[in-house]
Amino acid sequence: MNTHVEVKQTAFDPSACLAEFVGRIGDEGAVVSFTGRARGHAKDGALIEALVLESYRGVTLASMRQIAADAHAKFPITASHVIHRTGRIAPEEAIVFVATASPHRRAAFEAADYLMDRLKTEAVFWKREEHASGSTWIEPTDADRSDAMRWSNSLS
Amino acid sequence: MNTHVEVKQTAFDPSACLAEFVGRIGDEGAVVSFTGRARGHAKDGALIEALVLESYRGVTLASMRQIAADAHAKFPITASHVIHRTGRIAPEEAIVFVATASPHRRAAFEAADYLMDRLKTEAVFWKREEHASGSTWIEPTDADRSDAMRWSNSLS
Amino acid sequence: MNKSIDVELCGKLADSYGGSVTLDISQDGLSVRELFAAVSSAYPLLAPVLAGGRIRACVNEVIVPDDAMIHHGDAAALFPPVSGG
Amino acid sequence: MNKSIDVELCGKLADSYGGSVTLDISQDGLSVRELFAAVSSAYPLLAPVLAGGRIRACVNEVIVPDDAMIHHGDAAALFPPVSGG
Repeated sequence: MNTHVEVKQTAFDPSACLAEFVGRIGDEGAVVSFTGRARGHAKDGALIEALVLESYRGVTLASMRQIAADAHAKFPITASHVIHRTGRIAPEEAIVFVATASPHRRAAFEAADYLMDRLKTEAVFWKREEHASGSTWIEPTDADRSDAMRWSNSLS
Repeated sequence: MNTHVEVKQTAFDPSACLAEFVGRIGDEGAVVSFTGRARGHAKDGALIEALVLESYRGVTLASMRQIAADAHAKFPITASHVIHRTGRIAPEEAIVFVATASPHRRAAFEAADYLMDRLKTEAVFWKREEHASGSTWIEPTDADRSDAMRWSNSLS
Repeated sequence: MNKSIDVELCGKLADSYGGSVTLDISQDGLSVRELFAAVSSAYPLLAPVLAGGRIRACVNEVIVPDDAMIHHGDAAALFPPVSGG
Repeated sequence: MNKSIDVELCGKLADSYGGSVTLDISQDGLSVRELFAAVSSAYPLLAPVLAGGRIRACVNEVIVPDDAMIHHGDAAALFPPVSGG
Protein backbone atom coordinates (compact mmCIF):
# COMPACT_ATOMS: atom_id res chain seq x y z
CA MET A 1 0.00 0.00 0.00
CA ASN A 2 1.60 3.23 -1.19
CA THR A 3 0.77 5.53 1.71
CA HIS A 4 2.74 7.97 3.82
CA VAL A 5 1.29 8.78 7.25
CA GLU A 6 3.02 11.18 9.60
CA VAL A 7 2.48 13.25 12.74
CA LYS A 8 4.41 16.54 12.66
CA GLN A 9 5.42 18.51 15.74
CA THR A 10 6.22 21.65 13.76
CA ALA A 11 4.71 23.76 10.99
CA PHE A 12 4.68 22.26 7.50
CA ASP A 13 4.01 23.59 4.02
CA PRO A 14 1.08 21.95 2.20
CA SER A 15 2.53 22.79 -1.21
CA ALA A 16 5.76 20.99 -0.29
CA CYS A 17 3.63 17.99 0.77
CA LEU A 18 1.86 18.05 -2.60
CA ALA A 19 5.22 18.23 -4.40
CA GLU A 20 6.51 15.28 -2.37
CA PHE A 21 3.36 13.29 -3.06
CA VAL A 22 3.35 13.94 -6.81
CA GLY A 23 7.06 13.06 -6.82
CA ARG A 24 6.40 9.54 -5.59
CA ILE A 25 3.48 8.55 -7.83
CA GLY A 26 3.42 7.30 -11.42
CA ASP A 27 1.26 8.54 -14.27
CA GLU A 28 -2.03 8.54 -12.37
CA GLY A 29 -4.36 11.05 -13.98
CA ALA A 30 -6.03 12.42 -10.84
CA VAL A 31 -4.49 13.93 -7.70
CA VAL A 32 -6.67 15.50 -5.00
CA SER A 33 -5.36 17.32 -1.95
CA PHE A 34 -7.09 18.73 1.11
CA THR A 35 -5.46 21.14 3.52
CA GLY A 36 -7.12 21.93 6.84
CA ARG A 37 -5.91 25.22 8.31
CA ALA A 38 -6.24 26.88 11.69
CA ARG A 39 -8.82 29.65 11.57
CA GLY A 40 -8.20 33.07 13.05
CA HIS A 41 -11.71 33.74 14.29
CA ALA A 42 -14.32 31.67 16.08
CA LYS A 43 -17.88 31.47 14.73
CA ASP A 44 -18.85 34.30 17.11
CA GLY A 45 -16.09 36.47 15.60
CA ALA A 46 -13.75 36.22 18.60
CA LEU A 47 -10.05 36.27 17.76
CA ILE A 48 -8.36 32.88 18.08
CA GLU A 49 -4.73 33.06 19.14
CA ALA A 50 -3.85 29.44 18.46
CA LEU A 51 -5.21 25.96 18.04
CA VAL A 52 -3.54 23.43 20.33
CA LEU A 53 -3.58 19.79 19.29
CA GLU A 54 -2.75 16.98 21.64
CA SER A 55 -1.93 13.45 20.52
CA TYR A 56 -1.32 10.25 22.50
CA ARG A 57 1.84 8.18 22.03
CA GLY A 58 1.65 5.62 19.20
CA VAL A 59 -2.15 5.51 19.30
CA THR A 60 -2.53 8.66 17.25
CA LEU A 61 -0.32 7.47 14.40
CA ALA A 62 -1.94 4.02 14.52
CA SER A 63 -5.41 5.58 14.18
CA MET A 64 -4.25 7.57 11.14
CA ARG A 65 -2.71 4.47 9.56
CA GLN A 66 -5.95 2.54 10.04
CA ILE A 67 -7.94 5.31 8.38
CA ALA A 68 -5.51 5.39 5.42
CA ALA A 69 -5.70 1.59 5.10
CA ASP A 70 -9.50 1.76 5.10
CA ALA A 71 -9.41 4.39 2.33
CA HIS A 72 -7.19 2.14 0.20
CA ALA A 73 -9.52 -0.80 0.81
CA LYS A 74 -12.62 1.19 -0.04
CA PHE A 75 -11.55 3.23 -3.10
CA PRO A 76 -9.45 2.45 -6.19
CA ILE A 77 -6.65 4.83 -5.23
CA THR A 78 -3.02 4.01 -5.89
CA ALA A 79 -1.37 6.29 -3.31
CA SER A 80 -2.17 8.50 -0.34
CA HIS A 81 -0.44 10.99 1.92
CA VAL A 82 -1.71 11.93 5.38
CA ILE A 83 0.12 14.54 7.49
CA HIS A 84 -1.23 15.85 10.81
CA ARG A 85 0.17 18.53 13.11
CA THR A 86 0.24 18.38 16.88
CA GLY A 87 1.17 21.14 19.31
CA ARG A 88 0.44 24.83 19.09
CA ILE A 89 -0.76 25.96 15.66
CA ALA A 90 -1.06 29.62 14.66
CA PRO A 91 -3.94 30.88 12.52
CA GLU A 92 -3.48 30.07 8.79
CA GLU A 93 -0.99 27.29 9.56
CA ALA A 94 -1.86 23.84 8.23
CA ILE A 95 -3.38 21.35 10.67
CA VAL A 96 -3.81 18.46 8.28
CA PHE A 97 -2.84 17.59 4.72
CA VAL A 98 -4.36 14.70 2.79
CA ALA A 99 -3.62 13.72 -0.80
CA THR A 100 -4.84 10.85 -2.97
CA ALA A 101 -3.96 9.65 -6.45
CA SER A 102 -5.95 7.48 -8.82
CA PRO A 103 -6.47 6.90 -12.51
CA HIS A 104 -10.06 7.92 -11.75
CA ARG A 105 -11.03 11.47 -10.82
CA ARG A 106 -14.04 10.40 -8.77
CA ALA A 107 -12.07 7.89 -6.70
CA ALA A 108 -9.41 10.48 -5.86
CA PHE A 109 -12.04 12.99 -4.74
CA GLU A 110 -14.06 10.50 -2.74
CA ALA A 111 -11.05 8.98 -1.00
CA ALA A 112 -9.75 12.41 0.09
CA ASP A 113 -13.22 13.36 1.29
CA TYR A 114 -13.51 10.05 3.17
CA LEU A 115 -10.05 10.44 4.75
CA MET A 116 -11.00 13.86 6.09
CA ASP A 117 -14.37 12.70 7.42
CA ARG A 118 -12.70 9.84 9.28
CA LEU A 119 -9.79 11.97 10.53
CA LYS A 120 -12.24 14.57 11.89
CA THR A 121 -14.16 12.02 13.91
CA GLU A 122 -11.78 9.11 14.59
CA ALA A 123 -8.14 10.20 14.51
CA VAL A 124 -6.83 10.30 18.08
CA PHE A 125 -6.34 14.02 18.65
CA TRP A 126 -7.81 16.49 21.07
CA LYS A 127 -7.87 20.14 20.20
CA ARG A 128 -8.65 23.40 21.86
CA GLU A 129 -8.82 26.95 20.61
CA GLU A 130 -6.97 29.51 22.70
CA HIS A 131 -8.40 33.00 22.84
CA ALA A 132 -8.06 36.05 25.06
CA SER A 133 -10.69 34.81 27.51
CA GLY A 134 -9.39 31.28 27.91
CA SER A 135 -9.59 28.14 25.84
CA THR A 136 -12.36 26.02 24.34
CA TRP A 137 -12.18 22.30 23.58
CA ILE A 138 -13.40 21.46 20.09
CA GLU A 139 -15.20 18.19 19.46
CA PRO A 140 -16.55 16.92 16.15
CA THR A 141 -19.66 18.85 15.14
CA ASP A 142 -22.98 17.29 14.16
CA ALA A 143 -22.00 18.09 10.55
CA ASP A 144 -18.71 16.21 11.03
CA ARG A 145 -20.60 13.19 12.40
CA SER A 146 -23.19 13.19 9.63
CA ASP A 147 -20.44 13.63 7.02
CA ALA A 148 -18.67 10.58 8.45
CA MET A 149 -21.93 8.61 8.49
CA ARG A 150 -22.25 9.04 4.72
CA TRP A 151 -19.72 6.26 4.20
CA SER A 152 -20.82 3.81 6.86
CA ASN A 153 -23.56 2.00 4.92
CA SER A 154 -20.97 0.68 2.52
CA LEU A 155 -17.98 0.26 4.88
CA SER A 156 -16.05 -2.88 4.12
CA MET B 1 -14.86 37.36 -6.83
CA ASN B 2 -11.47 36.10 -5.73
CA THR B 3 -10.60 33.82 -8.63
CA HIS B 4 -7.57 33.37 -10.84
CA VAL B 5 -8.17 31.75 -14.23
CA GLU B 6 -5.32 31.15 -16.64
CA VAL B 7 -4.40 29.23 -19.80
CA LYS B 8 -0.75 28.15 -19.82
CA GLN B 9 1.25 27.37 -22.95
CA THR B 10 4.05 25.65 -21.04
CA ALA B 11 4.46 23.11 -18.25
CA PHE B 12 3.51 24.23 -14.74
CA ASP B 13 4.05 22.85 -11.25
CA PRO B 14 0.84 22.06 -9.33
CA SER B 15 2.58 22.47 -5.98
CA ALA B 16 3.67 25.99 -6.97
CA CYS B 17 0.04 26.70 -7.93
CA LEU B 18 -1.11 25.49 -4.51
CA ALA B 19 1.52 27.68 -2.81
CA GLU B 20 0.38 30.69 -4.85
CA PHE B 21 -3.25 29.99 -4.04
CA VAL B 22 -2.70 29.56 -0.30
CA GLY B 23 -0.60 32.73 -0.38
CA ARG B 24 -3.52 34.83 -1.55
CA ILE B 25 -6.27 33.60 0.76
CA GLY B 26 -7.04 34.50 4.38
CA ASP B 27 -7.70 32.17 7.29
CA GLU B 28 -10.16 29.89 5.48
CA GLY B 29 -10.11 26.48 7.13
CA ALA B 30 -10.46 24.30 4.03
CA VAL B 31 -8.41 24.22 0.83
CA VAL B 32 -9.01 21.54 -1.83
CA SER B 33 -6.90 21.07 -4.94
CA PHE B 34 -7.29 18.84 -7.96
CA THR B 35 -4.52 18.15 -10.45
CA GLY B 36 -5.30 16.39 -13.72
CA ARG B 37 -2.21 14.82 -15.27
CA ALA B 38 -1.42 13.34 -18.66
CA ARG B 39 -1.41 9.56 -18.53
CA GLY B 40 1.35 7.48 -20.07
CA HIS B 41 -0.79 4.57 -21.23
CA ALA B 42 -4.17 4.30 -22.90
CA LYS B 43 -6.87 2.02 -21.46
CA ASP B 44 -5.71 -0.72 -23.84
CA GLY B 45 -2.16 -0.42 -22.45
CA ALA B 46 -0.70 1.32 -25.51
CA LEU B 47 2.05 3.83 -24.76
CA ILE B 48 0.95 7.44 -25.09
CA GLU B 49 3.69 9.79 -26.25
CA ALA B 50 1.88 13.03 -25.56
CA LEU B 51 -1.48 14.65 -25.04
CA VAL B 52 -2.06 17.60 -27.35
CA LEU B 53 -4.56 20.25 -26.25
CA GLU B 54 -5.93 22.85 -28.59
CA SER B 55 -7.73 26.00 -27.45
CA TYR B 56 -9.51 28.75 -29.40
CA ARG B 57 -8.62 32.42 -28.99
CA GLY B 58 -10.43 34.18 -26.15
CA VAL B 59 -13.28 31.68 -26.14
CA THR B 60 -11.35 29.13 -24.10
CA LEU B 61 -10.46 31.53 -21.29
CA ALA B 62 -14.00 32.95 -21.33
CA SER B 63 -15.44 29.43 -20.92
CA MET B 64 -13.15 28.81 -17.94
CA ARG B 65 -14.10 32.15 -16.35
CA GLN B 66 -17.79 31.34 -16.73
CA ILE B 67 -17.30 27.97 -15.04
CA ALA B 68 -15.39 29.59 -12.15
CA ALA B 69 -18.10 32.25 -11.77
CA ASP B 70 -20.77 29.53 -11.66
CA ALA B 71 -18.83 27.70 -8.93
CA HIS B 72 -18.67 30.88 -6.84
CA ALA B 73 -22.41 31.43 -7.35
CA LYS B 74 -23.27 27.86 -6.43
CA PHE B 75 -21.03 27.13 -3.42
CA PRO B 76 -19.92 29.18 -0.40
CA ILE B 77 -16.29 29.35 -1.47
CA THR B 78 -14.17 32.43 -0.90
CA ALA B 79 -11.50 31.87 -3.56
CA SER B 80 -10.65 29.67 -6.52
CA HIS B 81 -7.76 29.00 -8.87
CA VAL B 82 -8.14 27.42 -12.31
CA ILE B 83 -5.09 26.75 -14.50
CA HIS B 84 -5.28 24.82 -17.79
CA ARG B 85 -2.50 23.81 -20.17
CA THR B 86 -2.66 23.91 -23.93
CA GLY B 87 -0.17 22.51 -26.41
CA ARG B 88 1.83 19.32 -26.24
CA ILE B 89 1.82 17.71 -22.78
CA ALA B 90 4.14 14.86 -21.84
CA PRO B 91 2.97 11.98 -19.61
CA GLU B 92 2.87 12.93 -15.90
CA GLU B 93 2.76 16.65 -16.69
CA ALA B 94 -0.18 18.58 -15.31
CA ILE B 95 -3.07 19.34 -17.67
CA VAL B 96 -5.29 21.18 -15.23
CA PHE B 97 -5.08 22.53 -11.68
CA VAL B 98 -8.09 23.62 -9.68
CA ALA B 99 -8.14 24.88 -6.10
CA THR B 100 -10.90 26.16 -3.85
CA ALA B 101 -10.98 27.69 -0.38
CA SER B 102 -13.85 27.93 2.07
CA PRO B 103 -14.51 28.04 5.79
CA HIS B 104 -16.45 24.83 5.11
CA ARG B 105 -14.76 21.57 4.16
CA ARG B 106 -17.74 20.26 2.22
CA ALA B 107 -18.09 23.42 0.13
CA ALA B 108 -14.41 23.35 -0.82
CA PHE B 109 -14.64 19.69 -1.89
CA GLU B 110 -17.88 20.11 -3.81
CA ALA B 111 -16.77 23.25 -5.62
CA ALA B 112 -13.51 21.62 -6.78
CA ASP B 113 -15.43 18.54 -7.90
CA TYR B 114 -17.95 20.75 -9.72
CA LEU B 115 -15.22 22.82 -11.41
CA MET B 116 -13.62 19.65 -12.76
CA ASP B 117 -16.91 18.17 -13.98
CA ARG B 118 -17.69 21.39 -15.84
CA LEU B 119 -14.15 21.80 -17.22
CA LYS B 120 -14.21 18.22 -18.54
CA THR B 121 -17.41 18.75 -20.48
CA GLU B 122 -17.69 22.50 -21.20
CA ALA B 123 -14.28 24.19 -21.22
CA VAL B 124 -13.37 24.97 -24.83
CA PHE B 125 -10.48 22.60 -25.47
CA TRP B 126 -9.96 19.76 -27.87
CA LYS B 127 -7.48 17.07 -27.05
CA ARG B 128 -5.86 14.13 -28.71
CA GLU B 129 -3.53 11.43 -27.51
CA GLU B 130 -0.49 10.80 -29.69
CA HIS B 131 0.86 7.28 -29.84
CA ALA B 132 3.14 5.28 -32.10
CA SER B 133 0.32 4.34 -34.46
CA GLY B 134 -1.17 7.82 -34.84
CA SER B 135 -3.41 9.98 -32.73
CA THR B 136 -6.85 9.66 -31.14
CA TRP B 137 -9.23 12.50 -30.33
CA ILE B 138 -10.59 12.33 -26.80
CA GLU B 139 -14.13 13.47 -26.08
CA PRO B 140 -15.91 13.51 -22.73
CA THR B 141 -16.81 9.98 -21.64
CA ASP B 142 -20.26 8.87 -20.55
CA ALA B 143 -18.90 8.99 -16.99
CA ASP B 144 -17.80 12.60 -17.53
CA ARG B 145 -21.26 13.51 -18.81
CA SER B 146 -23.09 11.78 -15.97
CA ASP B 147 -20.69 13.37 -13.45
CA ALA B 148 -21.51 16.78 -14.89
CA MET B 149 -25.27 15.98 -14.81
CA ARG B 150 -25.08 15.50 -11.02
CA TRP B 151 -25.12 19.27 -10.55
CA SER B 152 -27.67 20.29 -13.14
CA ASN B 153 -30.85 19.76 -11.14
CA SER B 154 -29.76 22.50 -8.76
CA LEU B 155 -27.98 24.84 -11.19
CA SER B 156 -28.72 28.45 -10.45
CA MET C 1 -19.74 40.59 -56.00
CA ASN C 2 -18.81 37.55 -53.95
CA LYS C 3 -16.43 37.71 -51.06
CA SER C 4 -14.66 34.94 -49.24
CA ILE C 5 -14.49 33.92 -45.64
CA ASP C 6 -12.05 31.69 -43.80
CA VAL C 7 -13.64 29.17 -41.49
CA GLU C 8 -11.37 27.80 -38.78
CA LEU C 9 -11.76 24.10 -38.13
CA CYS C 10 -11.11 23.12 -34.52
CA GLY C 11 -10.13 19.79 -33.03
CA LYS C 12 -10.89 16.73 -35.12
CA LEU C 13 -12.54 18.88 -37.82
CA ALA C 14 -9.00 19.79 -38.96
CA ASP C 15 -8.12 16.18 -39.75
CA SER C 16 -9.33 16.26 -43.36
CA TYR C 17 -8.51 19.71 -44.75
CA GLY C 18 -6.28 21.31 -42.11
CA GLY C 19 -7.09 24.07 -39.66
CA SER C 20 -9.13 26.30 -41.95
CA VAL C 21 -11.08 26.28 -45.20
CA THR C 22 -12.17 29.14 -47.44
CA LEU C 23 -15.69 29.72 -48.73
CA ASP C 24 -17.08 32.20 -51.21
CA ILE C 25 -20.04 33.99 -49.71
CA SER C 26 -22.41 36.66 -50.98
CA GLN C 27 -22.16 40.24 -49.82
CA ASP C 28 -25.27 39.67 -47.71
CA GLY C 29 -23.49 37.00 -45.72
CA LEU C 30 -25.05 33.71 -44.74
CA SER C 31 -26.64 32.06 -41.74
CA VAL C 32 -24.92 29.40 -39.65
CA ARG C 33 -27.29 26.87 -41.17
CA GLU C 34 -26.21 28.00 -44.68
CA LEU C 35 -22.55 27.92 -43.59
CA PHE C 36 -22.87 24.26 -42.62
CA ALA C 37 -24.44 23.47 -46.01
CA ALA C 38 -21.80 25.45 -47.92
CA VAL C 39 -18.90 23.81 -46.06
CA SER C 40 -20.43 20.36 -46.52
CA SER C 41 -20.80 20.98 -50.23
CA ALA C 42 -17.32 22.42 -50.83
CA TYR C 43 -15.51 20.08 -48.42
CA PRO C 44 -17.45 16.82 -48.61
CA LEU C 45 -15.31 14.92 -46.10
CA LEU C 46 -16.77 17.27 -43.47
CA ALA C 47 -20.38 16.61 -44.47
CA PRO C 48 -21.02 13.58 -42.22
CA VAL C 49 -19.75 15.20 -39.04
CA LEU C 50 -21.50 18.50 -39.80
CA ALA C 51 -24.74 16.56 -40.26
CA GLY C 52 -24.33 14.87 -36.85
CA GLY C 53 -25.83 17.72 -34.88
CA ARG C 54 -22.91 18.07 -32.48
CA ILE C 55 -20.93 20.84 -34.20
CA ARG C 56 -21.32 24.43 -33.02
CA ALA C 57 -20.44 27.63 -34.83
CA CYS C 58 -18.43 30.40 -33.23
CA VAL C 59 -18.49 33.90 -34.74
CA ASN C 60 -16.22 36.61 -33.41
CA GLU C 61 -15.49 34.57 -30.30
CA VAL C 62 -19.12 33.90 -29.42
CA ILE C 63 -20.85 30.57 -29.86
CA VAL C 64 -23.96 31.35 -31.92
CA PRO C 65 -27.27 29.67 -32.78
CA ASP C 66 -28.18 28.25 -36.20
CA ASP C 67 -29.92 31.40 -37.42
CA ALA C 68 -27.05 33.78 -36.60
CA MET C 69 -25.57 35.59 -39.62
CA ILE C 70 -21.95 35.56 -40.75
CA HIS C 71 -20.42 38.26 -42.94
CA HIS C 72 -17.16 38.89 -44.72
CA GLY C 73 -14.60 39.92 -42.11
CA ASP C 74 -16.11 37.88 -39.30
CA ALA C 75 -13.91 35.36 -37.49
CA ALA C 76 -15.83 32.13 -38.03
CA ALA C 77 -14.96 28.76 -36.54
CA LEU C 78 -16.53 25.35 -36.18
CA PHE C 79 -16.29 23.57 -32.82
CA PRO C 80 -16.65 19.82 -32.36
CA PRO C 81 -17.59 18.65 -28.84
CA VAL C 82 -15.17 20.16 -26.33
CA SER C 83 -13.24 18.35 -23.63
CA GLY C 84 -10.99 19.98 -21.07
CA GLY C 85 -9.16 18.53 -18.08
CA MET D 1 0.05 -5.03 49.30
CA ASN D 2 -1.41 -2.20 47.24
CA LYS D 3 0.35 -0.71 44.28
CA SER D 4 -0.29 2.50 42.40
CA ILE D 5 -0.95 3.29 38.81
CA ASP D 6 -0.75 6.57 36.91
CA VAL D 7 -3.70 7.28 34.67
CA GLU D 8 -3.06 9.79 31.93
CA LEU D 9 -5.89 12.22 31.30
CA CYS D 10 -6.17 13.36 27.71
CA GLY D 11 -7.80 16.42 26.22
CA LYS D 12 -10.37 18.17 28.37
CA LEU D 13 -10.03 15.51 31.08
CA ALA D 14 -6.79 17.26 32.09
CA ASP D 15 -8.59 20.52 32.92
CA SER D 16 -9.32 19.68 36.57
CA TYR D 17 -6.34 17.72 37.89
CA GLY D 18 -3.68 18.06 35.19
CA GLY D 19 -2.45 15.48 32.72
CA SER D 20 -2.37 12.47 35.03
CA VAL D 21 -3.71 11.18 38.34
CA THR D 22 -2.47 8.41 40.60
CA LEU D 23 -4.61 5.61 41.99
CA ASP D 24 -3.87 2.86 44.50
CA ILE D 25 -4.86 -0.49 43.04
CA SER D 26 -4.72 -4.03 44.36
CA GLN D 27 -2.12 -6.48 43.18
CA ASP D 28 -4.83 -8.23 41.15
CA GLY D 29 -5.41 -5.10 39.14
CA LEU D 30 -8.84 -3.78 38.22
CA SER D 31 -11.19 -3.70 35.29
CA VAL D 32 -11.83 -0.62 33.18
CA ARG D 33 -15.25 -0.37 34.81
CA GLU D 34 -13.60 -0.40 38.24
CA LEU D 35 -11.00 2.12 37.07
CA PHE D 36 -13.77 4.58 36.14
CA ALA D 37 -15.35 4.14 39.59
CA ALA D 38 -12.02 4.51 41.40
CA VAL D 39 -11.08 7.65 39.47
CA SER D 40 -14.53 9.15 40.01
CA SER D 41 -14.26 8.49 43.72
CA ALA D 42 -10.73 9.81 44.20
CA TYR D 43 -11.09 12.73 41.75
CA PRO D 44 -14.72 13.78 42.04
CA LEU D 45 -14.53 16.61 39.47
CA LEU D 46 -14.05 13.86 36.86
CA ALA D 47 -17.12 11.87 37.98
CA PRO D 48 -19.73 13.62 35.77
CA VAL D 49 -17.76 13.27 32.54
CA LEU D 50 -16.76 9.66 33.32
CA ALA D 51 -20.45 8.88 33.89
CA GLY D 52 -21.42 10.36 30.50
CA GLY D 53 -20.61 7.21 28.53
CA ARG D 54 -18.30 8.92 26.05
CA ILE D 55 -14.91 8.28 27.70
CA ARG D 56 -12.79 5.40 26.49
CA ALA D 57 -9.92 3.67 28.24
CA CYS D 58 -6.59 2.99 26.56
CA VAL D 59 -4.22 0.42 28.01
CA ASN D 60 -0.72 -0.02 26.61
CA GLU D 61 -1.68 1.93 23.50
CA VAL D 62 -4.81 -0.08 22.73
CA ILE D 63 -8.35 1.18 23.25
CA VAL D 64 -10.01 -1.51 25.38
CA PRO D 65 -13.56 -2.52 26.38
CA ASP D 66 -15.10 -2.07 29.84
CA ASP D 67 -14.17 -5.53 31.08
CA ALA D 68 -10.47 -5.33 30.15
CA MET D 69 -8.07 -5.59 33.10
CA ILE D 70 -5.41 -3.07 34.11
CA HIS D 71 -2.41 -3.97 36.22
CA HIS D 72 0.44 -2.17 37.91
CA GLY D 73 2.96 -1.21 35.24
CA ASP D 74 0.38 -0.80 32.48
CA ALA D 75 0.22 2.53 30.63
CA ALA D 76 -3.37 3.59 31.25
CA ALA D 77 -5.08 6.62 29.77
CA LEU D 78 -8.57 8.02 29.50
CA PHE D 79 -9.71 9.45 26.16
CA PRO D 80 -12.54 11.94 25.76
CA PRO D 81 -14.13 12.11 22.28
CA VAL D 82 -11.39 12.60 19.69
CA SER D 83 -11.30 15.20 16.95
CA GLY D 84 -8.62 15.52 14.33
CA GLY D 85 -8.37 17.77 11.31
